[in-house]
Amino acid sequence: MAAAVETNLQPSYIDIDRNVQRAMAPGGLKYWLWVAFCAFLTALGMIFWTNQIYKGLGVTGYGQPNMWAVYITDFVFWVGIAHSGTLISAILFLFRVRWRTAVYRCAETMTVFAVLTAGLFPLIHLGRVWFFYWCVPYPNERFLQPDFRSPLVWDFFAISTYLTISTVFLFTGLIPDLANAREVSTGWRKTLYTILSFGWQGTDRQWRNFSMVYLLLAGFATPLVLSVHSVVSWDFAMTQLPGWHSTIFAPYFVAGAIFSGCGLVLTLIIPMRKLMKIEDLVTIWHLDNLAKVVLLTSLIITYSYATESFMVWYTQDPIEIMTFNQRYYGPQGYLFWMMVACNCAIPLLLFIPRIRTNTVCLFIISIFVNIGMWLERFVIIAGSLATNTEPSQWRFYVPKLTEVVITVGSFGWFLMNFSLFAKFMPIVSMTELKEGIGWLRHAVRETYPYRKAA
Amino acid sequence: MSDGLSRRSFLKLAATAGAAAAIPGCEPAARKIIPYVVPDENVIPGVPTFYATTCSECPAGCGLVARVREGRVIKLEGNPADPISQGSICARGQASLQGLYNPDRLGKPHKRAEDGSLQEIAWDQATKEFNDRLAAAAEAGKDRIAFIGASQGPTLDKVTALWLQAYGSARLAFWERIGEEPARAAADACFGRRDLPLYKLDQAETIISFGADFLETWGSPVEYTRQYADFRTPRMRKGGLTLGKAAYVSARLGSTGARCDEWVAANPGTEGAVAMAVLNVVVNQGWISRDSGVAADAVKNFAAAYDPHTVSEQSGVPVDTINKLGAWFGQADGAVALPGGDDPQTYIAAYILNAVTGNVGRTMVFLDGSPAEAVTRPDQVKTVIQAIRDGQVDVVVVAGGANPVYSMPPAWGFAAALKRVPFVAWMGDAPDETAAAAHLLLPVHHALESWRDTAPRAGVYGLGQPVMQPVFPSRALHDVLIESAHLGAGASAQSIPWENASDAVNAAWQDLQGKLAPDSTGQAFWDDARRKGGVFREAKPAAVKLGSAVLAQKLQPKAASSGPLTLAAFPHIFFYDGRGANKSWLQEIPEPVSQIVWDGWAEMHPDTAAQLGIKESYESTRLYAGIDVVQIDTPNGPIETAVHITSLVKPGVIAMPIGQGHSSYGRYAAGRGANLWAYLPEGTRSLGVQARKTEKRHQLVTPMGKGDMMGRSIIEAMSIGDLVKGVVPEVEGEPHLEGVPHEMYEPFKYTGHKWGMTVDVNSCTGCSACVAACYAENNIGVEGKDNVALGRIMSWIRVERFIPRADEESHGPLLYIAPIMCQQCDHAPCEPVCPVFASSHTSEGLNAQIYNRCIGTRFCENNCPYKVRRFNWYAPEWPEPLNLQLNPDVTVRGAGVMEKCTFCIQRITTAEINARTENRNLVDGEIIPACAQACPARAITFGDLNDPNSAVLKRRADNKLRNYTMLPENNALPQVTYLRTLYREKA
Amino acid sequence: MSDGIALISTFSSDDECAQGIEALHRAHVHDFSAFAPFPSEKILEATSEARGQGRSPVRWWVLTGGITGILTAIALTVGTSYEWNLNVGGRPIASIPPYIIIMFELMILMGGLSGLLGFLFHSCLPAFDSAAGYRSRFGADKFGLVVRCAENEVSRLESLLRDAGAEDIAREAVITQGVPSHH
Amino acid sequence: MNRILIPVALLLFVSGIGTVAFSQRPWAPRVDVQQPIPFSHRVHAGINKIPCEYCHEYARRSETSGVPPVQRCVGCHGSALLGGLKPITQPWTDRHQEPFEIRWNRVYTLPDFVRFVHKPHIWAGVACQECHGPVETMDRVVPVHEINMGFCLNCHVKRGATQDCFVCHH
Repeated sequence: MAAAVETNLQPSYIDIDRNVQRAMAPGGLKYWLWVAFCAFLTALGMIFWTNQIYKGLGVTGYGQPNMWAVYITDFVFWVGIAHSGTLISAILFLFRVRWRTAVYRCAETMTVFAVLTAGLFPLIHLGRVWFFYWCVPYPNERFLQPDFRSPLVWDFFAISTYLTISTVFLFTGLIPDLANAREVSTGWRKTLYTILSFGWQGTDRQWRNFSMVYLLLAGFATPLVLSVHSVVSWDFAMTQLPGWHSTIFAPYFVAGAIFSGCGLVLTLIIPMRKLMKIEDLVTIWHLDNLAKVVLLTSLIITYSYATESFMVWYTQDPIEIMTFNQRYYGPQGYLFWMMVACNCAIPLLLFIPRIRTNTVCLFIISIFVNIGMWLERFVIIAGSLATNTEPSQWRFYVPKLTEVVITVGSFGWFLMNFSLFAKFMPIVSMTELKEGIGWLRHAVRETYPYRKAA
Repeated sequence: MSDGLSRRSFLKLAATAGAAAAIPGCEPAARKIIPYVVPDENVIPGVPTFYATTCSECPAGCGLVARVREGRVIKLEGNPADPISQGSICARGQASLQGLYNPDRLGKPHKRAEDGSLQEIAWDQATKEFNDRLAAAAEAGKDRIAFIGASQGPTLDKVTALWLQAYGSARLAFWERIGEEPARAAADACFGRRDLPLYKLDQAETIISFGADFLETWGSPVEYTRQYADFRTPRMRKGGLTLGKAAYVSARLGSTGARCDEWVAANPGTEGAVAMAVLNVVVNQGWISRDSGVAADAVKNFAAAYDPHTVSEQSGVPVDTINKLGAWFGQADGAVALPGGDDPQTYIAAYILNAVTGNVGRTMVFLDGSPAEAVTRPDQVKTVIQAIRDGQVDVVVVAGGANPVYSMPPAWGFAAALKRVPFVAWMGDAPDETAAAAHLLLPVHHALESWRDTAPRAGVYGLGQPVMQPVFPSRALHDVLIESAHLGAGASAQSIPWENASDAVNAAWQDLQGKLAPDSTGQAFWDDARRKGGVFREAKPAAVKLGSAVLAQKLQPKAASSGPLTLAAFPHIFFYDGRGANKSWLQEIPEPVSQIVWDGWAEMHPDTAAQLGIKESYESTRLYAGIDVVQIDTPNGPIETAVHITSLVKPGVIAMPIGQGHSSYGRYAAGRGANLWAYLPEGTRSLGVQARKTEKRHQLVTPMGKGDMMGRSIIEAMSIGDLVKGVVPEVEGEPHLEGVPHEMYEPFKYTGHKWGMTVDVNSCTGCSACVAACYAENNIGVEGKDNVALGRIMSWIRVERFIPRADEESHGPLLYIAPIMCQQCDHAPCEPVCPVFASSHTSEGLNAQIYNRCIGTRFCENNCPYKVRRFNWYAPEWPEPLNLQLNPDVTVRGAGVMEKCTFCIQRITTAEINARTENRNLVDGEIIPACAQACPARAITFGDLNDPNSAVLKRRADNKLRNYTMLPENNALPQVTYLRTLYREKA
Repeated sequence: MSDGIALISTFSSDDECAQGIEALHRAHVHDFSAFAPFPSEKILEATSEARGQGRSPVRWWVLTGGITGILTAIALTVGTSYEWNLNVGGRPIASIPPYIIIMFELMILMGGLSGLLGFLFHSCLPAFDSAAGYRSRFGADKFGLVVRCAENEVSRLESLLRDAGAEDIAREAVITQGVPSHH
Repeated sequence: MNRILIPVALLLFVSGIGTVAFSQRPWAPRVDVQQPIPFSHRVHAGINKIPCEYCHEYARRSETSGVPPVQRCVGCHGSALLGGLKPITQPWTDRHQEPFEIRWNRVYTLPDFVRFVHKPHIWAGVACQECHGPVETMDRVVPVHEINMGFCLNCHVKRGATQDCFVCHH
């Protein structure tokens, strides 16, 4: 190990390849047990969903007036998760931020699978899911098309666009690395990589077009990521429901999304770099930078909470005020305060450098961030519905087993996909690391003391 | 019959097929079309036929019109020709359909085997057994047979009597638990006549109810609700616009009290004393009317013992309240005191009060030629029971829905007595507690399947005709009796010349024709009666005078017997004496004031609860109205029931609804709450009890979230003073409303019709007839207790009840009550959020919800400020044969779709089609939604807003000051407006 | 050029490779192609200078895609609104503000997809036959420069490349289709 | 990629197929409907020129057009010269059937969520054939048009009739 440290102080191109190839080596029993476990959770979720479709939504804890609750919360949560991926891979790419190179592939993979998971929830939540395709414009004898005024149709377009574009973006960046993998791999893997890499050879002409399309995709992904979560937030902001009807929702949700996303990136990458032994590529220096983003966005959403409450007070609309009063001090007020603790208080610890550079602390904090952001969406969605304009129709929502299991199942589904991808695809971008090898060396030098300490 | 393209058979299938009944393309109607051999000339398949008949749910005897489609009655409405209902009926009347189609009705005759189990037997076998037993009993001697039944109207009761005579017995009892005896006894004592007075509330300026819930169950609720609405509309009196004064003396604030100015919380049982005290005030102030012809000092002496102070101590009513009531009553230009409960003394006191103020003959009228008493007097009933107990009876026949085992006072020991009878025959529709004690069970027709006539009062002769073929292979009660007399009773059956019940009724009406319309022919008279639902004549008021004897006697109003707490039982507005409890609509519709469903409960004042160590441990926002269980120890054993803590009951009183607590009355009734008849002694509805908290938990469920309006503009009120001054009140909870309504775009042009509605909150009494009517008309699913607890009640229209905050009590009504349905907004917030146009606007201004397009995103409900949309969490189910009641013109919604009030679009389209095909214009009032049609108070007006002289616009214009729309700050432009309820400022 | 020799020179760093390209440029040899494991600025500058090319034409694909997207969206939203004039909550039949969102999303979608297509097209991908002179290390840690020339030029170019810093130079007879050429 | 595409594609495919099948069935035209007796519209409406509404008498007055009662058949067939009662009282195909009880098989059905009323269409002068096709030329009635929403709508648009969803769907 010590020797490794010594050598890795000046990692070369080939070191990078070796690390990544080691990570892609066939998984052991532990790995497959983990994947099987995730698959089991997924299956469980599927079973409960099937039952729900068969019997009707009555099997959930839903009721008047809690027409939306856990499912839409999950939806917003997963969409939010997705955003940090695009932020790191696209926005930071445009700003030429160097530390992204090591983590962006992981983040972007997360994006794709998170959107994929998020996309399921609007379906799960439908009363008659077998007619979901009526939200899609298609020629029919009835002359009937979706109503493009409805935020839900915006959602459909935004989410599907986002899924497609981030998939394309991920795949484009993957091509050179797949070509690299092709050269060293054998058997069916070789065929797979050969097909997926489209026979890439890295000639100057290919690189020329590659950089151009990559730049433009990044340029597209940047406004897209902002639009997607704005659209999601408009599902709420466009209604008249007190607690939803607010103009700051779009920026507020985007900030929250990136916050939660970076949180999950940390949650995923910290164990992953250990298990896959790629600490030399994804160094503490990289994590430190990620943590700073988390801290920043945490401060932003803290500000958003403050603004939101201020606006409510400022309108002096008694109905609006009562809704927020209930949000803070109502029967489910404890959720709100838990959320504040997770999103506003705990991340402040990241001001301390020693915590930013301590993987264990980072991991724990990132977990809190995930919980907090899930709660935020739940408080906004279920809470506001529960305390609506019509007091006689107030009712606070309590989930039943079905929602819980399906939510857990969605994590299983996400982690399964992610784990499989991480094993079979280059989870760290070799190309970009080589391009910015100077920074990698810088990072290794930076983090050398911590490694020694560890 | 041709069930060709009619959707009934489909609905049958859809309703039972559960998930398969999902709206899109489920298995279509039965593929077979079987035409008539010979068509019925009066029936056009697909076009409803209307039959006039009478309601049997309570003794008020309202006239009905039954809407029949393809041979199935699908809706009941009031008979406009009938002077009592005048075209509208209560929730119980609406729900008698569910008595007809009740899934727990007895299908075939049953015989109890040795082991106590029931065995199905054939009809002829059953009747043979029945007749043999009767014959044997008749052989054994005189009076060996007892008949206990509910009155079926004069003719059939006569038949019953003759049948019993034929078998040589006179042990006959027509049993009605909420009886007329106190009223009749009091009338006898005061005026020397045993008939029931008629009240004309609309003639009064002051109404004081001494425990009479005349808007719920007392007397003739539909009629009184209508009259009360008139009474409460402000009118010119003594040269000024005034609001009638109403006070409600009772320990519990029911929906009757809620509509009054004053709730006088008197100790249970002391209502009579309070009446006497009021009388005392009236006479001492010299407000006795000259022409009442009673000696002032006689009355003075009579009332002397009841000076306000003593009564105040006894009843817990403040002295000045009593004085105020006295002033209200004495100085009123027309006043009426309404006595309630089972205590004759209360009635006597009230009658005297009415008499001395000269209101007898004005607001309280006796009519000449009142019908004979239908209900047997309690003492005679007791003799019959005594005979049974003494083993002098071999056969007891219990028939026609009387349920003595359930409803007779415990002291009478009827159940025990019945055990000693070798043979008990039960004849009814839904097997009840008495059936559980019977040896032979004979299924007889429901009232809507059989011939009968009613005589609710002088001048009103109701004719009840069968409106459809029997649902089950049952037989008409009196067909069975007549047949049995002819077969079993031998020669003595000569006294029964008729073949069957319809002959008997027909014969009776031939006589009636002789009396009422000598110049008409029997047939013409009969046909006319069948068309109109009876014959209705003006009856002459009788000249009555208060006897002096009554003033000599000393009144001892029954006070509640001793005990730290008092149990005050009140009849549940929907269950009456308990017969309503097996109808799922009535169980699911919340009781208007407590808003509790599917249960029995005990109401306690927070202080009382605190004494018992119970505090509000539940949140209304979880839809629980109560959860702690108390044990109430009565002289007749303990009651365990969950507590509902409310300020609407007097401290120290436990108020409990009557009508639940059935042990066997079908799936909907069985095992809910307690049967209070089993604890209440004869002649009172209150009881001294002890209570203690138990560790048990039982959730009382309500669809009502918060009972506090939070000052929002949902149900608004204004004082009569403001109305006179012409000031529109401020709504404190309302945010800035300048610029509302606001049009951002070019408003949509509604050429042609534009439907709108106005609801007069001042008239609404919360009786929930509209809700029941909506259930019946629109195939609304019944969800059951557990789902209601999850906020899944499906009713499209709900009666909301808000309790004013402490600071509002001085200026506002006692309770805010109003029906809330889809407001059909022009800027409907629910519409733009729907991704698939399932919710969109029609060219006639309706907010349409297209079930088959709905995919169930539920976004619309999130955006609805009024929360009037309902989502099908499960596919609704109608246990056979309830599905036969479904309205073929309305889609049966499946799981996963949103639904809501449509202004009864099926009625609108039908009317429009008729108008177009007869090429004429629609007439205003031609279209009446089910709710408006049912409303006894005429609170709901529906019409065309583009028709300048439509009733709805007129009503809005006439009440400009009171007209408002709910939650206006949403700028949704509702097409339903409300008229503010009126109240009288407290001093 | 029916037959010739391919000189496959290997560099360990991208600026050496770039110098090689510049040298070739100065020697007016343009029938070459460079291999690199990552998009090296230096190499790309050198090649585009040598070939006198502007920026990649993929841009135009993206632009057209984007515009098509917007037009499609307009047609879709406004068209379907007027297909059945439904009054929805008193809004105009075609309410443009919400439709802008659809236009934006479709612009991104179509722009991105056509960008991908453009990239594949101009890079002649997929192409599964490995080009002359391709070495697997070129994808890993080495930079390659493959030059095609006639017999007589070989020595001159070799020395040129060595000066530029080529580690090793291999010769290979050219197969007919030879190095993929894009002009 | 495949791991993403396959589940989505499957979901789309299955639900798509399912929905189409599900939603088409109720009003799918059934050309294979056999009737218990070989009643011929061609003979009655075509050759003998009996107007539709003579037998389907309710069309003008009701939601349903109605199927003629046996009495109406007997009206003509009862007289000896037209072959007497035999043809109708004794169904020819189904021997288990009661006499006088003709169990016709339904040709046209609409799903429950559509409320179609014949009355206004007749009064608006829509000929029976416009929806039911040239019945007078058919021995055994088979549907000509697929009665779906598009079919209704085309006519409503053409004749300027209402296009409110609510009128038929409630």
